[in-house]
Amino acid sequence: MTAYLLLLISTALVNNVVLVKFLGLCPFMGVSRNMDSAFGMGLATTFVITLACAATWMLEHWLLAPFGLGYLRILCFILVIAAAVQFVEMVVKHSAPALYQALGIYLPLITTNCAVLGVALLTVQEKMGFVETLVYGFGSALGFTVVMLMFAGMRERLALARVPAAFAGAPVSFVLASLLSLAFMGFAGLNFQAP
Amino acid sequence: MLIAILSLTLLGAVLGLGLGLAARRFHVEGDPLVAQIEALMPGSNCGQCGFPGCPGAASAIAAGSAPVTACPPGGRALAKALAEKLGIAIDLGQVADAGPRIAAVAEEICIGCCRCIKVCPTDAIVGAAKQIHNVMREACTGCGNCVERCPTEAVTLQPVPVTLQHWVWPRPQLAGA
Amino acid sequence: MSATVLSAPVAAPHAATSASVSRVMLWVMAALAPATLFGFWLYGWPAVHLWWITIAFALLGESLCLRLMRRAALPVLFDGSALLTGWLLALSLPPWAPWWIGATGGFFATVIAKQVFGGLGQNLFNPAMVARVALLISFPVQMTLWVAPVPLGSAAAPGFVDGLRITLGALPGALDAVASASVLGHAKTELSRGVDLLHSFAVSSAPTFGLDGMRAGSMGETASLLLAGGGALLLALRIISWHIPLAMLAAIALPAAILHAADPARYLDAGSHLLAGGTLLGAFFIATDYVTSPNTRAGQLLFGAGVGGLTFLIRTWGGYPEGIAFAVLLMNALVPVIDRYLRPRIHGRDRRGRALDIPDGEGS
Amino acid sequence: MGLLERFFKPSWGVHPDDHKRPAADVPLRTLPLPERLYVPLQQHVGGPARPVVLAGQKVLKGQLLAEAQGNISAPVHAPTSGRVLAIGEVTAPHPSGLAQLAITLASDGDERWLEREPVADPFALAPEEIARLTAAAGVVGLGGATFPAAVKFNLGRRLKVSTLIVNGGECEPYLSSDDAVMRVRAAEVVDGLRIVMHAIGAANALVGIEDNKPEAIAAMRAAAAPFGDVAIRPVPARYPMGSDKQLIQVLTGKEVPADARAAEVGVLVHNVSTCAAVHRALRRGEALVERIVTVNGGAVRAPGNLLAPIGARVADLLAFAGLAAEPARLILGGPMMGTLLPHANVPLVKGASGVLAFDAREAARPAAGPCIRCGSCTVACPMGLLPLEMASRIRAGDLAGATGFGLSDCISCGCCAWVCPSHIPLVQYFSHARGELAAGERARLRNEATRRLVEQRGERLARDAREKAAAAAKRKAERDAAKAKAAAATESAAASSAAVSAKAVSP
Repeated sequence: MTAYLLLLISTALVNNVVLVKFLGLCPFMGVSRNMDSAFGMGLATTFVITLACAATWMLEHWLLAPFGLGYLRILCFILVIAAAVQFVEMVVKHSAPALYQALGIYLPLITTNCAVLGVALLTVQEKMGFVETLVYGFGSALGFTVVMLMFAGMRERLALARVPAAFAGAPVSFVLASLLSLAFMGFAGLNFQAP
Repeated sequence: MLIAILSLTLLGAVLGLGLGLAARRFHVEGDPLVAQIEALMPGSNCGQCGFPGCPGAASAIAAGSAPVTACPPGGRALAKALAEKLGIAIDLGQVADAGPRIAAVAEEICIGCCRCIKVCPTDAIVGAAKQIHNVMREACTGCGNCVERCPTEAVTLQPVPVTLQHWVWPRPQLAGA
Repeated sequence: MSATVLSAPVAAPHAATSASVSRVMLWVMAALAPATLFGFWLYGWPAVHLWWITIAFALLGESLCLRLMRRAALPVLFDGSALLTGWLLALSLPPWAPWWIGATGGFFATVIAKQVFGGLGQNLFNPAMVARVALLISFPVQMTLWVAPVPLGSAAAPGFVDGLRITLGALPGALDAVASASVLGHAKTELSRGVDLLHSFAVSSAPTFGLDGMRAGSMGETASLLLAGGGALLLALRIISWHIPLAMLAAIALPAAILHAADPARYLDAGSHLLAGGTLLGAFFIATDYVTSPNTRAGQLLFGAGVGGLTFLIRTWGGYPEGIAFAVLLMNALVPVIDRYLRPRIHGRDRRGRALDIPDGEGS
Repeated sequence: MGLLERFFKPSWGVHPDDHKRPAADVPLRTLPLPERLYVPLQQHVGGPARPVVLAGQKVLKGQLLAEAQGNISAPVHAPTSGRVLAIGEVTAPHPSGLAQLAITLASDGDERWLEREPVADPFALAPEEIARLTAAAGVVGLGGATFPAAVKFNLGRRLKVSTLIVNGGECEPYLSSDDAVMRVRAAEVVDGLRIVMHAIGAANALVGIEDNKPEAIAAMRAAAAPFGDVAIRPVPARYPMGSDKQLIQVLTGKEVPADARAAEVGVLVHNVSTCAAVHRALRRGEALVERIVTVNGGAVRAPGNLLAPIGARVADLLAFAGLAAEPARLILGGPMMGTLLPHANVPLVKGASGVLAFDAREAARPAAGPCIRCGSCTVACPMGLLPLEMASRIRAGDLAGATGFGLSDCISCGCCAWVCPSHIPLVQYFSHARGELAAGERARLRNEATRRLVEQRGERLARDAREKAAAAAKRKAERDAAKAKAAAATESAAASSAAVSAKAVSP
C-alpha cells in the first residue's frame, strides 16, 4: 500500500508529466485560460489516461506480447486511446455542453496528447504490473490536473494584470510556465526510502 | 500475419460497436448555439448586416462566416456579448459605437409622405398621409432604415440624451492602477 | 460663492487612511534592519558589499524595465518594493557569495519575476524567492558555500578593501579558509553518507547553533531572535497578520517533533527546524508577502501550513537541504486556486454564495 | 455559526477620525429664509412627484406642490409661503451635474402656514391611517436612503415586524445632524418612534446610538424612560455602524439574507430624524418642509447644525455659516458615502444630512497606485466581500466576473476605498460596474420589447395581407359574380335575341 502511495506521489509531483517530462504541453498552454475548463480538461485526461493504461496493459499482456505483435503496439494503443477519447467527447457533449464548447478542439486532441500515449508506453517499458500501471497512469493524470489547475489559476490572474505589451499573451504564459517548472524542481530527488 | 489482421479487425470491431452504442446513449439534438445567439440579437430584422434578418445573421455568426461585429444596431455591447458566447477575443476598439441613437423627425421639413412608416421594423413612427410624423422613443431601435427612405432628409438619428436615471459613473482613469 | 465645476466626478469616500504602500515597505525594512546589521557584523564587509550590490541591481532592473515601457520610473522606485525585494534576496544569499550572484539575482528578481508580469502587485511568484531558486539551480556551488562567523573586529575578519576583493572574486582562497557548513546542509550530507544524526552532530567540527545566531548560514537568516523581534513588530503594527507565520511554523514544527520522537537518528528536532535555515525569515518576511499570498484568513492559514509542510518535506526527504524557497514558490502557484475556493462568507449569504433562508416564524 | 465563525470573528469596518466636534456641540441655529427656494420634484427613491401648482400661483407654507405618482413615491410641499416662479430644470445635487425638474418659489417672507390639522391621539388611529398621513406629509427616510416612510410602514405591517430599530448610529464622520435631533428633539423622536411602532405593529423598539454621542444617549434615555418598550442601546463607534444590515446584526444578532428585506426577519429600521418627522406630521400636521443639516468641513468658518428649509441652496447654507477658505471640494452628505457636488448652486433635499466644504488639505488625495493585494479591503468590508478581486475584474472589463464576487451585495459604504494603502477608488469602480450592468439590463429589456414590436408588426402585416387578400378575393368574387351575371345576361339576351331573331326568322 505504502509503495503505491509513494508511486502516486512520485508520478504526480516528482516526475510530473508536464513540468518535468514536458509531455502534454499542447492542452497545458491551450486550455488553461480559466480554471473551470482546465479542471474539466484535467478530469477528461485523467479518465482517458487511466482507461488507456488499463486497456493497453491488457492489450500488451494478453494480445501483443503472447502473439509477438510488438510492432503493432503504437497502432493498437492509438486505436484504444482514440476510442476512449471519442467516448469522453460524447459524454462531455451530452452532459456538459458549456465545457464541451470551452474545451473546443482540445478535447478530440487528447487523442494526440503525447502524455496519454507516453504514459501508456512508459508503463510497458517499465514492465509494470496491472495495479502499478493503473496507479502510474492515475498519478500522472493527477499531476497533470493539479498543474493544469495551478497554471489556469495563475493565468486567470495574469489576464487581469497590466503585462507589458512585449510580453502580453503567450510570452508571459511561457515565462510563467518556466517559473512553475523551476518551483517543481524542489521536488527533485525526493526519496522516502531510508538513506 | 493472419493473427495481426484478425486481432486488429477484432479490436476495431469491438471498439466500433462500443462507440456506436455510446453514440446512441449520449445523443445530442441539434446545435443550440444559433438559438442562443439569436436571443442576443436586437431582433428588429433591419437588415443592415446584409443578412436576411436576425436569424440569418445568427446562423452566419454561429457558423463563423460573419464576424461578431456584424450588427450595427447592437453596437459594442452586442459584439462583446457574442464574443463571450463564442469564446473568441475581439478588439472592441474597431467597433464603431457612438452610443445609442434614435430617430427624430424635423417637423418643419416632414411632408407626411409615410415612406418611413412603411420601413420601420418596430412600427415606431406614427403619423398619417399629409400629417407630420413622430417617433416613439421607447420603440425606436435606431436602425436607420427611415433615414434612408426619407425624401426630404427630415429624419435623422440623434444621440439619446443622458438623464439622471441613465447616467453611469465613468470608470476611474488611473495612470498607476 | 464658488461655482467650481469639476472636470471628472470623484466618487465617495472623500476621506482616506494615512497608510500608504511606501510606508508599509518602510516598516518592513525597519523590521529587517536589526537582523541585517547583525549579519553585517557577523560576516563582515563581504556581506555588506553583496547586500548593496544585490539591491543596486534590483533597482537597476526595475528602472530599466520602466524605461523600456516608458513609464515614470521615479515614483515606482520610491515605493520601496524593488529595494525590499533586493534586500530580502541578499539576506537569503551566502554572505561571501561573489558579486555576480547578487547582481544576476537582483536583476532576475525584478525583471523576470516582477516587471514581466506587470510590476508591483501583479507578480505571481515572490520575486526574491524566484531569484534565489534560479541561482541555486544555476550555480549550486556558489550558492551553498557558507562561511563560519568572522565578526567585524575579530582577527579573521577581512577589512573594507579585502571584503570588496572577496566579493569581486579577486581573493581566491579567502573563502576556503573560513568555509563551513550550515546545519541543514551538514545533516543532509552526513545522512546521505550513511552517518546518522546522533553521530554526525556529535563530532566537534559539526556546526553548532543556538539562539545567538553565531553560525554559518545565509546573510540574514541566523539571527533568530532579531528576526522574531522584527516579525513581532510587524504583527504589532498589523502590517502582517499572525495567520501565515503561525501556520507555517506549526506545520514545520509538528511533523518534525513527531518524527524526531519516533526516530531521532534520522529526523532533526523541531527546534533545529525552526531556528535553522530561513524558517523565521521566511515565516515573517517572505511568506507574508501581500502580493503572493491569499487574501482571506482561512486561505492564509492553508497557505502557511502548505509552505511549512512542503519545507519540511523537501528538507527531510528532498534533494536540497533547504526548502523554504521552493515551498514558497509552490504555494505561490496555488494561491489563485486557494483564493478561488476559500472565499469569505458574504453577509446574508451562506458559504456557497446562496442567500440565507428567511427564518420561519418571522415575517410571513 | 459555531466555532469557525467565532474563530474568524468579524472585524469589519474602519475607524476614521470623526471630526464631529466642535460642530456637534454648537447650539442649533436656524437658517434665515432665503429669497428663492428650489424644490426638486424627486427627492426620494421611486417615481418623481407630479406638479399640482402653476407658475405664478400663490402658495402657503406646507401646501402641496407636487403629488406622489405611482406606488413608491412621495409628494413635495412648499417650504415657505410665496409665489411659484417657475417649474423647470435646476442642477441636481448629483456628481454628474445634470439637471432635474424643480419648482422655484419666491418667498414672501411671511412664513404663513396652510391650515394645519394635528392629530390629538395618533394611537387611536388605525395603522393604515397613520401611514396615509405620513405619506401625505411627504416623509421619506432622512438618513440618506430617502425611501418613502409610509411604504415601509405598510411593508412592516404586512410582514408582521416585531422589532423597530431606530437608527441613531450616525457613523459618518463630520455629521452630527441626527445627534442634534436627538439632543434637541429627543421627546419628538421618542413619540415619533412610538407612533411608528403603532403603525407597523411592533412590540418593542431598540434605539442604536454610537457611544461617541453621550449627550444624545443621555437625552434619549431621559425621553424614553417612561416607556418600557423603548430601549436605548449604545453601540460601539465604528463605521459603518449606521448601515441597516450591520446595525440589525449588532442589536439583534439577526442577519438579513441577501436580496431580502429587513422586514422579512422581523425588524424594520427607521432613522431618528425620520421618527421626529413622523411626530411632526401627525401631532402638528406639518408636512416635511425643513430639516436639520450639518454644515462642516475645514473651509467653513462657523461649523454647526442648521435648521434649513428644503430647497435652500447649498450656497445659502455656506454663506450663513461663513467660509474661511475657498472650498476645494463640496459634498452633500458625509465624507464616506456623500455625493460630490458640481457647485454650490444646488438645492438642499430631504435626504441631505450634511453639507461639507473641504479645504485643500482635506480634499487632497494621493495618486492611486497599483493594488498590492494587502487584503486590507477584505478585512474592512462589512459585507464580507473581496473588493480587490471585484475591482481588478472591473478594471479589465469583466463585469460578469465582478458580479460573481458579489458586486450586488456591496453597500457602497466606502470602507475598502478608505482603508486602501494604494488609494484605489474602489467604490467608483463598483458604481461604474453597477451602472453598466443596469444599462445592460435596460438594453436587454429594450431588446425584448423590440422583439415583441417586430412580432406585432409581422402579425399586423400578415393580417393586412390576409385582409387585403380577402378583400381582393371578395372583390374578385363580386366581379366574377357580376361578370357571370352580365355574361348570363348577355347570353340570355343573346339567346333571347337569337330567339327573337329565330322567332323573327322562323315565321
